[in-house]
Amino acid sequence: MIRVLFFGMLATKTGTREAELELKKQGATVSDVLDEVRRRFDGFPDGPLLFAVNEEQADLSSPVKDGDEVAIMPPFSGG
Amino acid sequence: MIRVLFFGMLATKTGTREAELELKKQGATVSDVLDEVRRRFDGFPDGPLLFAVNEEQADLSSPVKDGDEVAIMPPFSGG
Amino acid sequence: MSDEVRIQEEDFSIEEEVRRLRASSKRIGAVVTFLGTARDFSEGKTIEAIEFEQYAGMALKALKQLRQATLERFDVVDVRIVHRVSTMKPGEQIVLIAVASEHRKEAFEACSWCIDTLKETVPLWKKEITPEGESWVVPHP
Amino acid sequence: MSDEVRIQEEDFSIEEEVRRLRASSKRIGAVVTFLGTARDFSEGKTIEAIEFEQYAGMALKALKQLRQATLERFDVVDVRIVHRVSTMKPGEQIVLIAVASEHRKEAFEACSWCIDTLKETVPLWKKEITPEGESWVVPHP
Repeated sequence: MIRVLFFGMLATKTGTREAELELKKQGATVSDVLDEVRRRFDGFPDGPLLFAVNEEQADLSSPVKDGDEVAIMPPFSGG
Repeated sequence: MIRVLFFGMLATKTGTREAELELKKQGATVSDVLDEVRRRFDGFPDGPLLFAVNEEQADLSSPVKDGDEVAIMPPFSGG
Repeated sequence: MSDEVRIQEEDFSIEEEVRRLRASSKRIGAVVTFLGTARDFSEGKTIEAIEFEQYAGMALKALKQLRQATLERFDVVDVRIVHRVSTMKPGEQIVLIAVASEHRKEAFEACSWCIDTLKETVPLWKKEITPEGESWVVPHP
Repeated sequence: MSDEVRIQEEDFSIEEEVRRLRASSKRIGAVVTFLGTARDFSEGKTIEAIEFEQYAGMALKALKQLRQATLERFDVVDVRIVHRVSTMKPGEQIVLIAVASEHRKEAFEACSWCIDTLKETVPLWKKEITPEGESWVVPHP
């Protein structure tokens, strides 16, 4: 089971701050997580996205394994 | 009569903060004041100097008339 | 409360942060601070309040990495960073970056780089509350 | 004491200066401050204290002109400048320049330009008091 977190406008759009999903595939990546999220949440934004796996910045090719926490984030706007 | 002011290391070198001098010449400039100061204070520094006439920055060619206050200053070192 | 890097709801004191920063060394000749404050107007809209969401855990970690990167990249003595995450009204303090160095050039460069990089690397999101409703801020590229 | 530009013997409070600066507008989104402090060591010499001499009258006038020039040259909201002239020990505050603007880039540029220009245009002279005696500081070109 993978825990997926949504922030900012993504949480507003999906209507939730987190989701759980199962990745059957061996050698899954953040890209697979995003595909699954797009299947589940209709109209999930295309716009620029940032990713983190277990609180470290990641990209679409970063590996994801069972038990990981994957964050899908809009561009940061702190400061 | 012209009032001449010395600051910083120039006051230390001349041993005074101010001097009075008479300029006989018509159309005198800061340059004439400096010449007179050099005559009066032996070993007056050659180094870079800044000038002001009546509290406004001036240069060697600035006019000086009776009653003016002329400051002869080492490079500034505030801040 | 004396941590060099903090994310907190409560307000902070510039004086207090600069005092702590300067306590680290008497070699310090320059302190440059950047204070970000909430404006009442942004891109044509009246702002009633702003609110920040953070990816807790990752945000603080990213802020600590930012401080470390600033210390490694510039010849500076110390750096402090505080970012607030509560709801703030126009005029309130949002973020403070304070940098101390021996000479001023490095402090200016480091402080400016630090706030630019904070905006790019720290998972914080700003929401603006206007008379017409709420909207998430989309940063300019 | 609430003048935007001052030369004074007594110490100042960054918090207080920034508070006064920010009171001028709610459009302010960025405040950059430069604080110059007395160091205990300079070019190989131990410093016991420093002392400033000013050309009273001209120094304050030059500082006011500097504030005006900064406001004209940069897109900033307000500027405050305080310079002390008493005898100061290492660690003490010497000078503060605080600049407020809508966006941060202008505040950084204006603050940095302002302290550079202060050093060139304001008739103040620093004397360093070391265990070996006193000497006037010769600025680097």
